[in-house]
Amino acid sequence: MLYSEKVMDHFRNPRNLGKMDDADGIGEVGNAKCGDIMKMYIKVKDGIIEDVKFNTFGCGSAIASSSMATEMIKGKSIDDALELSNKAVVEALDGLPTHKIHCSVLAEEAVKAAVKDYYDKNGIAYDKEKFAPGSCPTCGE
Amino acid sequence: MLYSEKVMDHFRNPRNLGKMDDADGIGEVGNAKCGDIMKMYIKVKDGIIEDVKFNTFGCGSAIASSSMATEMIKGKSIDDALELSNKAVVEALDGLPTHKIHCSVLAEEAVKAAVKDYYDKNGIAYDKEKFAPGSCPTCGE
Amino acid sequence: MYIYADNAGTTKMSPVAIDAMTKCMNEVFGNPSSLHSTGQRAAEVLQKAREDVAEALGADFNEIYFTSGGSEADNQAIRSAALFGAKKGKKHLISTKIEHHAVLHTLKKLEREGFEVTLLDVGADGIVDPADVEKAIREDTALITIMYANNEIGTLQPIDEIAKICKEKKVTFHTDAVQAVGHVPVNVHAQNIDMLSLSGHKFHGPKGIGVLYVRKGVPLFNLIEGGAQERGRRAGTENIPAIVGMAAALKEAVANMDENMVKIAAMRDRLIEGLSTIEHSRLNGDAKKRLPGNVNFCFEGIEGESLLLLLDEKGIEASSGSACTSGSLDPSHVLLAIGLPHEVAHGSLRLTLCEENTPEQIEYIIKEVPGIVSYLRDISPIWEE
Amino acid sequence: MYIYADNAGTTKMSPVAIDAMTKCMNEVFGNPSSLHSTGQRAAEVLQKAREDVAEALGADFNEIYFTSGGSEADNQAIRSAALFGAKKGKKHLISTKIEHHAVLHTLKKLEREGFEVTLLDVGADGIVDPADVEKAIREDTALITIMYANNEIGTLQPIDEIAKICKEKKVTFHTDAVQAVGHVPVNVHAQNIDMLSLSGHKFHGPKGIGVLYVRKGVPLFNLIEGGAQERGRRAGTENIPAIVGMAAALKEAVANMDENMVKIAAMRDRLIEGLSTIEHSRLNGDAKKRLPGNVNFCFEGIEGESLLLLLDEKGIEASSGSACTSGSLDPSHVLLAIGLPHEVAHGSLRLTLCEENTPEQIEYIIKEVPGIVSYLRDISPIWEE
Ligand SMILES: Cc1ncc(COP(=O)(O)O)c(C=O)c1O
Ligand SMILES: Cc1ncc(COP(=O)(O)O)c(C=O)c1O
Ligand code: FES
Ligand code: FES
Repeated sequence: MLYSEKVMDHFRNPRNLGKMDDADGIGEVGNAKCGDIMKMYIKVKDGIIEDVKFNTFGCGSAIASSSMATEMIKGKSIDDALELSNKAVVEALDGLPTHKIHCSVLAEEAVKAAVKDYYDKNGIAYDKEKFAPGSCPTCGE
Repeated sequence: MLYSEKVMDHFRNPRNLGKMDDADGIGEVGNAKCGDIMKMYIKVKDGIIEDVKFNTFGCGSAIASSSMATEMIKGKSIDDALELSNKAVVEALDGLPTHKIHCSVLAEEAVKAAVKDYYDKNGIAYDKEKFAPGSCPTCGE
Repeated sequence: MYIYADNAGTTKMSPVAIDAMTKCMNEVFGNPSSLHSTGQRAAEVLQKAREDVAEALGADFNEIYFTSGGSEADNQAIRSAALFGAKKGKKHLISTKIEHHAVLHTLKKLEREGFEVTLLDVGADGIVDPADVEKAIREDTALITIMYANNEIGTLQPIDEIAKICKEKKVTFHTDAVQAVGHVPVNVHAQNIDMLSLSGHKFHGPKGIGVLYVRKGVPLFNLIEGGAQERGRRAGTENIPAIVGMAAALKEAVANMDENMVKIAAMRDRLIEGLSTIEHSRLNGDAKKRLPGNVNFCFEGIEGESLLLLLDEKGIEASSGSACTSGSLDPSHVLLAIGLPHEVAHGSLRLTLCEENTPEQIEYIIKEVPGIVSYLRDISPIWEE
Repeated sequence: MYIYADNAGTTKMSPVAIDAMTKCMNEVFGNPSSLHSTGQRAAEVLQKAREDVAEALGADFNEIYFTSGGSEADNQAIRSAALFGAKKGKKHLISTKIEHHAVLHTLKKLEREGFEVTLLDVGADGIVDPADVEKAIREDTALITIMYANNEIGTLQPIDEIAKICKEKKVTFHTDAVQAVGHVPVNVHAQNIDMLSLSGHKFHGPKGIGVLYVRKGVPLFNLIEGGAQERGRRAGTENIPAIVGMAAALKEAVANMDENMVKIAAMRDRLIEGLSTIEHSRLNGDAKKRLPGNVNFCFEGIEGESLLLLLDEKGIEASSGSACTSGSLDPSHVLLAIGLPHEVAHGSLRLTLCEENTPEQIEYIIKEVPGIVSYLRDISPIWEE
């Protein structure tokens, strides 16, 4: 198989799928031209990500990566969420084909974008470094 | 099959094979470097080729061509023998593969060489034109 | 239900082809260049297959060169014509934007080697205009290579008209007919085709075997040097079992073509009708001038791969873009060439049918696709009704 | 009695290989580039075969490129190394006079394209001297390509020593191991081989399939452009059944190699002994440093083809020179290279054995050959006792 069982499981049964009307932060990354867009919603309380939802336009691994990423940050502190690397997502998914690594990068970026949006909305200062757009190893964007 | 039934028959059971001790004319053509040598012996009486023998070092079609050529000139007049073309030999053999046509050329030349030798030995004048060495279509020699 | 609808990707070998090939592997193992009986038996079988293939194409047997497949045939044909053109100072090549990569990448490489390449546009219907071909021809045009039928959207190109133009203008004409042979009528002599490529596995024959037809008098350059096989133009011990298997499959395909075309086209048209009811969908490529088995749709707001994976879960095997580029992230160059925006081109679905498919399968596909499309639109952040 | 003794020409497929291949044709017809289950099943099977082949060669699986055979692999390896050499201003290539035409003709073509080629002599034993290789290396040497085992006279070349020299001098080393793989031990990593060609049909596998091994880090240029198969280095839908058949045959050959080598070499040595009793005969190539199955003799005063045809009548299938040049009139370049005069070189007989041959067959050959040789000498005008 192209994808691991884990990937297929998250693709078939995405966790935390959907929109969120009262989100504290919303992040959208990727672009339709590339064929992948992820939109992530977070609900934050006392520095903890209480709830998270996502919508994804993209390939199987893009959907699985966003699903996995939401699982990995749900219930975690914002600081922990910011530590989430694409590598961790790939590992949690039992690997991704080389040309699909960019999907995990997108997932990492979607999380950061949602947090950034939460910070911006709440006037919280943050270290810009931490939000430097990770570049896609595949398309360099 | 590479060769026609006729070729295989003449290869397996060459007609007029052997040497001739009291030949009136002997012709040898080809060269060992090329991989084909034919030696033809004729016995002539009253302008008629009464008997003919050959020895050949060469491939299957060389042996078959010489065998067929001897059959075609045996009992014929010398003039008829000089008319024997490589094409006639090829036809009589039901064809030869393209790259084996040179074997039939050798057979034609062997006949001519034997006749020439007979003329020379008997001081008979002849038209040199008729004995111009036919060139091998394969190696140009 | 299990439905294989990726026959443009590859086909299942027909029992006739498998039998011919297995028999050959067991009984005709000789090297046809060998003089002994086993070798000569192989040579006979090879010659028979060559004659069968020639007959199926309307060619002479000595115009048939066996290759390892469609890609090699394309490479050899194009390189060869370019090289012989260059010898006469002709370094201009004409093709289209919708060719297979075996053609496009070969042209790209020749471009880097100093050739000039004109890639013609096609219309929104996926068909090249013969008038554009004619206009593109220059004094120094060495070759025109235009595919017979497109592998993604199935459109049939106006080969007869293009070939006639080439003949008049004395430009060598090659056609990649990998998707056409065995599916629609092809007659190289009647159609004035100078060179043609085909591949065994596209018409229920074996993989790893193909043909380059080269009209008598058109010079041919070797891509693979070595032994004197294929009249000195393609080295390598002849793959007799595959050649025999391909010849058997081709013979069968041509014998059943009329019947199959009608049957398959009827399924195709029903499938097009059924999928057209999905909103914001569009059929790619001309509805009529297309291969009998080709259906290619775009569904806005979704991405092809996830659609394929979900269809696969339902037992429907299809493709998106061509199989050999499925490793890539770029949307299909063919869909871009017919004018689709990138984001729409990502959402393509190719269903390619053969005579083994059934009307029941078609109805099943029509029933399943809408739900999956709508689920994917639901979870898509860019889709708003 | 029927004896097939032309195993260097081609081999009969083993039942194991035929089964693997037939099973694959029936069950694994998918295109491994396709995303659906049928395609992914094919991708798995392909990967497994790649790993099996890699293991048999002592390589990593991602160093294995499947090609259409030995000729293509040779062409690609040599062209590739030449091209990458030229980019760095290195346009000198080294090889030997006894290579297969797939190598020699590729080199000849490169010569016409501006490369300089040094073809090393071999000794009267048919073996190249590593010291000559070392001496021939220049600053601008891009590639050394020397065959592992010769296809006509079976001589094994000092590959380990040559590869070591290449490694020290940092010159890419390719070996055409078409006749060696499956017959004698080969380990590409341990032996420092940068590139290696092999062909499936020489070890009871299928025809039309081969391998180019390329060590990690050695750049590879495409001979056939198109789809992204074989990590983008060899286009064309993968020939899975043949790949699987080849992998099965190779595995089998390697597993039985020790046993087969002893058994076959014993028959070889008995055959050499028996034929040596014929007057004015000579064994071509070193008596010991040769493939276990190769016997090659010259008989003065006779021509090879007629000998073969008469042997065939007796049920003995052999060859003279290599199969693929049997259409030609020139005597073997290999026999000329070991110093035979033209007229002697014409009288060669190659008997190549495999594990299917039996001692009884060997005795039969030994019994039949002398009579045929003496008949042909009798009818030869150039033979005088
Ligand atoms: C030494 C050698 N190299 C290359 C080849 C070519 O292999 P193939 O015929 O599979 O292309 C052969 C056999 O024909 C060979 O013996
Ligand atoms: C139009 C077209 N040309 C060329 C090819 C290449 O054929 P093959 O994969 O047999 O080399 C294909 C199929 O893959 C094709 O669809
Ligand atoms: S984000 Fe889609 S390819 Fe890089
Ligand atoms: S005479 Fe022998 S090749 Fe011409």
